[in-house]
Amino acid sequence: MLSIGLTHYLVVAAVLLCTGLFTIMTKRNAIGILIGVELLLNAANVNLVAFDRFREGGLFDGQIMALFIIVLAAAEAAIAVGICINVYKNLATVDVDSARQLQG
Amino acid sequence: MSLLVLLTASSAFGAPSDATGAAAPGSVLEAVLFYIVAGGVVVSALGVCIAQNIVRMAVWLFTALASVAVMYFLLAANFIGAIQLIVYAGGTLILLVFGVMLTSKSPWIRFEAPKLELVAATVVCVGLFLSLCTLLGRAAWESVDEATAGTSIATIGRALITEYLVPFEMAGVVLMIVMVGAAHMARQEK
Amino acid sequence: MGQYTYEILLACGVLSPLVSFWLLVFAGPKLGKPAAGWVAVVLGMGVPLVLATIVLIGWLGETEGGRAALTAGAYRGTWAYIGTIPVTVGVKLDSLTVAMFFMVTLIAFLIFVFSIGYMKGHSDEVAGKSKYHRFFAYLSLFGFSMLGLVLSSSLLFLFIFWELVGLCSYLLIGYYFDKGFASAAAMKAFITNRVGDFGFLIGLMLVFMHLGTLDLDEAATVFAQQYAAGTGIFASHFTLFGWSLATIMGVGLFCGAMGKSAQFPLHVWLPDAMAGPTPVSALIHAATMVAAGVYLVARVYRLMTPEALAFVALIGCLTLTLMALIAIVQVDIKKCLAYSTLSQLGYMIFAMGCGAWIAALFHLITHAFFKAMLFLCSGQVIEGCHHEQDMRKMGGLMKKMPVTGITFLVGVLAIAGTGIPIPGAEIAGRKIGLGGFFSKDEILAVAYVRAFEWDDISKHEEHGEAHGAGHTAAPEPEGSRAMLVADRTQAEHHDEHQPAAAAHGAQSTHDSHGGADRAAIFKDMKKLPSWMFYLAIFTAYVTPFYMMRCWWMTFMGKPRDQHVYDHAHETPLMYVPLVVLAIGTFVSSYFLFRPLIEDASHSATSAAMVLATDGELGTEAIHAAHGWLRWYVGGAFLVGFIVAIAIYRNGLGLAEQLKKVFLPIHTILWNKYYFDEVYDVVWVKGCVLVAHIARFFDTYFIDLLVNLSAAVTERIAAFSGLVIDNHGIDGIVNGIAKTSIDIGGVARAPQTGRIRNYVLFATAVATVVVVCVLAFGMDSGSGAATVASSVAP
Amino acid sequence: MDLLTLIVFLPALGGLLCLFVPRAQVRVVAVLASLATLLVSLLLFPTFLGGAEAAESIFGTSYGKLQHVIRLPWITGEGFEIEYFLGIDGLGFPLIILTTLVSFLSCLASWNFDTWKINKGIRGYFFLFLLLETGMLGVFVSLDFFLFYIFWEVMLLPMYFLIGVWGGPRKEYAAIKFFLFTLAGSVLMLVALVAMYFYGGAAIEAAGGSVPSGYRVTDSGAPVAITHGTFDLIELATNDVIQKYFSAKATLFLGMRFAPIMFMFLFIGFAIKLPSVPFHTWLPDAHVEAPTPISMILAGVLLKMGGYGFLRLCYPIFPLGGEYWAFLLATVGVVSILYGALCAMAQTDFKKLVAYSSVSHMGYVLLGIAVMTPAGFQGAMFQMIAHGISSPMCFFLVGVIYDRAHHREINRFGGLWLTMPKYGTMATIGFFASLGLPGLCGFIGEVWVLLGTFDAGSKYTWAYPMAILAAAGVILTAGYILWLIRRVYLGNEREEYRGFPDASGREIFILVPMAILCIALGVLPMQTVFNFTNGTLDLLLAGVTDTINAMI
Repeated sequence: MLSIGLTHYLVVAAVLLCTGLFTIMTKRNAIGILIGVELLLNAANVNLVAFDRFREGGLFDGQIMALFIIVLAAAEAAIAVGICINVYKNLATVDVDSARQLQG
Repeated sequence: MSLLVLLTASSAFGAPSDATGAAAPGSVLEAVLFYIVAGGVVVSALGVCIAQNIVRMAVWLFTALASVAVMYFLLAANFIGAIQLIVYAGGTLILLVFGVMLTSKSPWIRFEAPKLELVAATVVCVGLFLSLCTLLGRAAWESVDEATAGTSIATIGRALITEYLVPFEMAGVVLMIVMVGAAHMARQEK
Repeated sequence: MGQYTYEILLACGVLSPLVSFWLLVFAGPKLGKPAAGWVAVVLGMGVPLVLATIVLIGWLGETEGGRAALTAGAYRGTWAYIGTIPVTVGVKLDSLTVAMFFMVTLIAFLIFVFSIGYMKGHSDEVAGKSKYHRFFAYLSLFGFSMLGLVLSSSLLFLFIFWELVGLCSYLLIGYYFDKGFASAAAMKAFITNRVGDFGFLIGLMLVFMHLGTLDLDEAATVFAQQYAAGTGIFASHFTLFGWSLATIMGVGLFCGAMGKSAQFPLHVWLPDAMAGPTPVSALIHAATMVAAGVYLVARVYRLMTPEALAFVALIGCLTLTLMALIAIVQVDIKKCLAYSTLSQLGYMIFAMGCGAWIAALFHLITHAFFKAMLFLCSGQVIEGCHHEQDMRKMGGLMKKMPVTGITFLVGVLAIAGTGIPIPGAEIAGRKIGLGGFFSKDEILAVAYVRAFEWDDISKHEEHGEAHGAGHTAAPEPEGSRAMLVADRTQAEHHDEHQPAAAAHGAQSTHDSHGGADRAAIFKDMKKLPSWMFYLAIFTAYVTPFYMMRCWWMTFMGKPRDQHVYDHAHETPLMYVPLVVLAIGTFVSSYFLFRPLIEDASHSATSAAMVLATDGELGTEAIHAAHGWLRWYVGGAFLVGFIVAIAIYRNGLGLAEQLKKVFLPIHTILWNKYYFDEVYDVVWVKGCVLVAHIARFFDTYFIDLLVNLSAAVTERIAAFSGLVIDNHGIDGIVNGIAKTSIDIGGVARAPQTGRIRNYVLFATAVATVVVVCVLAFGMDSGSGAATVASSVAP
Repeated sequence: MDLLTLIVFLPALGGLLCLFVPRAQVRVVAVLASLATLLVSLLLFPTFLGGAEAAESIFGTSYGKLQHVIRLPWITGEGFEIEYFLGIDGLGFPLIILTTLVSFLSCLASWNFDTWKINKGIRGYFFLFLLLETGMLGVFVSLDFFLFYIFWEVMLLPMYFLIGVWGGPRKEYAAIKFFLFTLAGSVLMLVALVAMYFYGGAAIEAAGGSVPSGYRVTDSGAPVAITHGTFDLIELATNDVIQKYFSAKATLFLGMRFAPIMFMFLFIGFAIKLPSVPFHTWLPDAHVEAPTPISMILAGVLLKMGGYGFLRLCYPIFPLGGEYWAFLLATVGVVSILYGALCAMAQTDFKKLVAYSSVSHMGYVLLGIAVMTPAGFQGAMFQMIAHGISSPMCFFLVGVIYDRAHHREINRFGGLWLTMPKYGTMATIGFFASLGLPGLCGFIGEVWVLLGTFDAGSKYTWAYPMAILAAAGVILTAGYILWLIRRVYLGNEREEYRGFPDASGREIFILVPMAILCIALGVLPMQTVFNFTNGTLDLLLAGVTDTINAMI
């Protein structure tokens, strides 16, 4: 137990993944869903960095990937918040259940 | 919380021996730090998904992000950790909070999902988690025990402008597009 | 004549109606009322008739050997492959084809002409839209299909055209589809035929599987070889109802004929089919299409085992009797003729079953002429009487429509088998008489021999076989008892036509090879039950009765309905075909067809199993039987006519009294033995019931399972989840209440249009996959190792 | 540019274009895109029209000899390689032409989108429509299992939205049902995909790590060496080592023999798509709710993927499974035929009736394949093409009348042949083709399958009763189709339908090609279908039979 290995980190990542998914599945608030997505992305990042750490050769691909993911997550958040604001403008709520115009 | 900050500080800046600044692999200190940080991650992640109103969720998300940043330090990825703090905790989260503020009539408003869905989601997520854990438990990782030395920021920086130049530039372009796009979307309709 | 000249001429004859069909389909509405009809007459049947005449004349000019060579060398092309077995498209060129082709084109041509007159007086407009061109388009299509059927050399093509004539019949019966009964009758006809085709298809499958070919001639050769060697289909020990597989094959093929020729118990559609226009009844439901069943049996005769033929005879015998009895009580002129058609078809089928191949086909052709004529007469009558079909309202029409009356009488005489059996009264070496007199006599003679003298003959046959020499060269010691078998026929032919062409020789060896084997099969033919013969001869007395009754009620006596009587008239365009057909009835009784059919019987049946009375193929036993039977059969028409006239001489009074006396019998006959009712309850209602059960099962069981599995999954989740949930007992109660409320729409729950639910589904599936992989896939850890190594090398 | 790639992605490009053109031009762009795809796909014809010594055998010279092959590494990694591997042979080719044709016609059938009840999102509709076409074409040309799977899924989603957004009143239920059913099949297929990869790898491992390819040769003529598991469908089917390993007794999966259980996994996946009883209940719902053009696509092309999957994956790769499950499969086929026909008979909804008739007709496909005889395979293939033409025609016919009457209750119709004579004539051709009238396309497939089934009697004694039961289906089919025609088209004209206009020029333009093909296929089966398919089918069957004989 005291020797911390790759598996430990991966379990933490799994927790992040599952909570992220749970958040997406249960929140009706658009921003809440966005928060869930952030958790998911973090789970992926933890995985990448952990694998990067626990492999031979001193490479750093995992970190670079994580870096890009963080950047893209920021971009995604910006767009998503923009969408939320637009939805709010049109529907006066961020409840995703009320956004069903495309359902016909 | 303060303990957490303290520990973060000690591991990040009170670097013991190697250039990367992580606790020595395999040491008891590492184990203790890991469990504390991991506990932080888990608690705050659960907090995110249990919290019912959006502001609390944002706060829990902040702690989660911060804990993950600490975890990066533990993993000898200082640069990523720093970026995590700066971009995520500092940027993305602020963005989200702005989003909350701009879109809520009242920040305490609650939309609850149907009970059935809650239950199903719980079952699925717990199931997924358990099966993932089983999978991880069975995996016979090679060379798991020896963690490698960390990477210096300089190496990463050099790699970004050589080997990963194209993705790097692409990321820049994407960010620009996003900036324009977000501004366009959020603009006031005439 | 060049190679394939006949084939090309005949094929053009088949395709010409098809051209006419397409022309009428596309340009029909523009051509307008009379023009469209004339297109069909000229292009649809005129051209084929001319071609058929040319072929007939050419064919009659060929020598025996030349014909055989032409038959053997007839065109065959590959149309498609079933598996690796080719399906050939080709022309079955022999005397029967030529005769049938000519007969069909001639009668069809006359009926097409008649139709123009008939349609002139009929409203062809429904809701302001003309259907005139459609009628002639369908007739053309029928011409194409029927001629194609006659020409087909392959069983599959026979089947294809078989279905197509069925389609035409469907379309034409349903021509007045705006009337409910017509479309119902059309549907009934098609579906009943499909039931027969189901059997046909099974026969076809057996032929395909065991004989390995669908070509008629090849199949016959293979069949004979397999019989001789005991291989193939004869090697199978499979039996059903005591029938061997080979018998089932024959019976299956015959089922097709049962449907199309409306044999008991599939006869129910034909009387209803009279809902179609009268020319259609004449052409399709009397002269040509319904006779196609007999034609089919003639064509697959070589694939029939004795047991199968016994079945054929049984069906034919039942049909001819039962239908004749129904005809007695009919009052609708067309229905009466329809039942008489059924009865006559029964005779043909019965003849086929007995072995009177020639007589059956001869009867087919003479019957085609006079029955077409009778129907056209009835059409004339109906048309003249202002669409009145009830004979009880007619009477005395002879004065108003003499041509029709006389031609109708000719038909009645022909169908009744009128003739003079006295020795010496002969024209051109043959007795004086009309169609039925010759053909029905022969059928009965053969039936008599099969029923009473068969044991002696077959015993003798075995005896002859035991001598080992066969029958090839040695003349039969007892000529009077000699049976006709293939070898002998061939020998006779060689004697009579010594300078046969080389091709004929080749054909002969071929045939005699098959023929010898056939003869062996023939030996297995059993005695016919004597009641079959009695029924057949009894019906021979009934036929003249109901025909004369029909004629008398319509044309003689006093008019019973003045309105009808006043309206009655006839038109030349309609009675010209009648006269031609009446002449045809005379001619067909004496010339052309009989010799052609006899000629065809050599190769078409390998001459075995064919028992005939007249001509060179006749044997002494049958001749003898024929000699004395002639007095009974030939006299039948007198008895029938006299009884009919006696009853109906003074109107319907006596008939009504008789009806009261025989009320139970009359009721049964009037209701056609309740076949329609029983079929309706058992098959139609039964089928619809089963269909509804299936639908119910589908909607409420299979679908329920699907929805239930979704619901159960959710419910389990709900239950276990709520216990964990800190809402506790309250949550359970609420949850259950909520679920109960949603119970109806529970299946809708998964589909919400909400992204979170989709994530839920996707995750659930992913989880299941992971669990599966964990539980089953990587038990030893080797898989996991592979995964790991691929991730972290 | 490679021809197949062009064919596959042209619709998707058109779809993207649809997103950017003005609203009024969207349908023009979409129709042009699908027309262009059709025309380009016709360029495949010269492959076998000239140059080959025997025109019939161009697709049959060897199972592996594929035309227009394009093969590029796509995702490669240590120990595995996923290729962008496209090619056509006698299985794919007719289906590609069918797909492009039916897509074009149904695109044209969507022309009146603006008059639909739900006419929002025209761009999305046509984009998804064309994306769907790309997915379908991709399935028929991809020879790499992974690629195949991806296209399979690509096709699934647009269909879901097309039904779920533009469908009828119960569209959500129908769409999710369709989605869940297909997804369940996909999951099983995914399991098979992974298992086949690993077990193939294990086979090669056991044989020493490198085996010669079953069909690929280098420029010098020596076979290419295979060193690891593969997703290459042709390789899996032709490589002796892999084949032996797959069918060996000792190869187990979940404690069962590998070949049968894998066959079953794939079979269920494809049987759902086919669909065969008892996996068919999504079909009537999906059809009833889907808009007319989507029904056409669904019936014309999507159902064929099941049959194609059997012939491309199940049988060549797991012949033993075919032998093992033959009885079960044939039973399912026969039950589908009869049960589908009976259910059709009891329907009062026009579209549902046609949908159930599809279940019945596709039962012949399953039966023909299950008995593994030459005639059976040929008949099944023909039946797929024939049904691909006749059933979209029937659905369009239903659509035409639905556009006018706005209901589909069979019992409320009557006398339409009088009201709309042109339409009535077309309907007669379409429904009689579906009935299996000789001279029209439905007949050939049925007869070939029946004869093939009967022919299998020498192998399996149960084939006789199966064939007879299936032949009895012919009567039921005649029953429900004629009853339908009688209730809808015959009878006297009804007042409420009197003013209905006859079929418009556009509708005739859609119906006529299908009617012509119905007749052409029925009259010239050899020239229209068999010449292209038989070579491949025969070789495929020969391979299957060889493996089975070798194993028993």
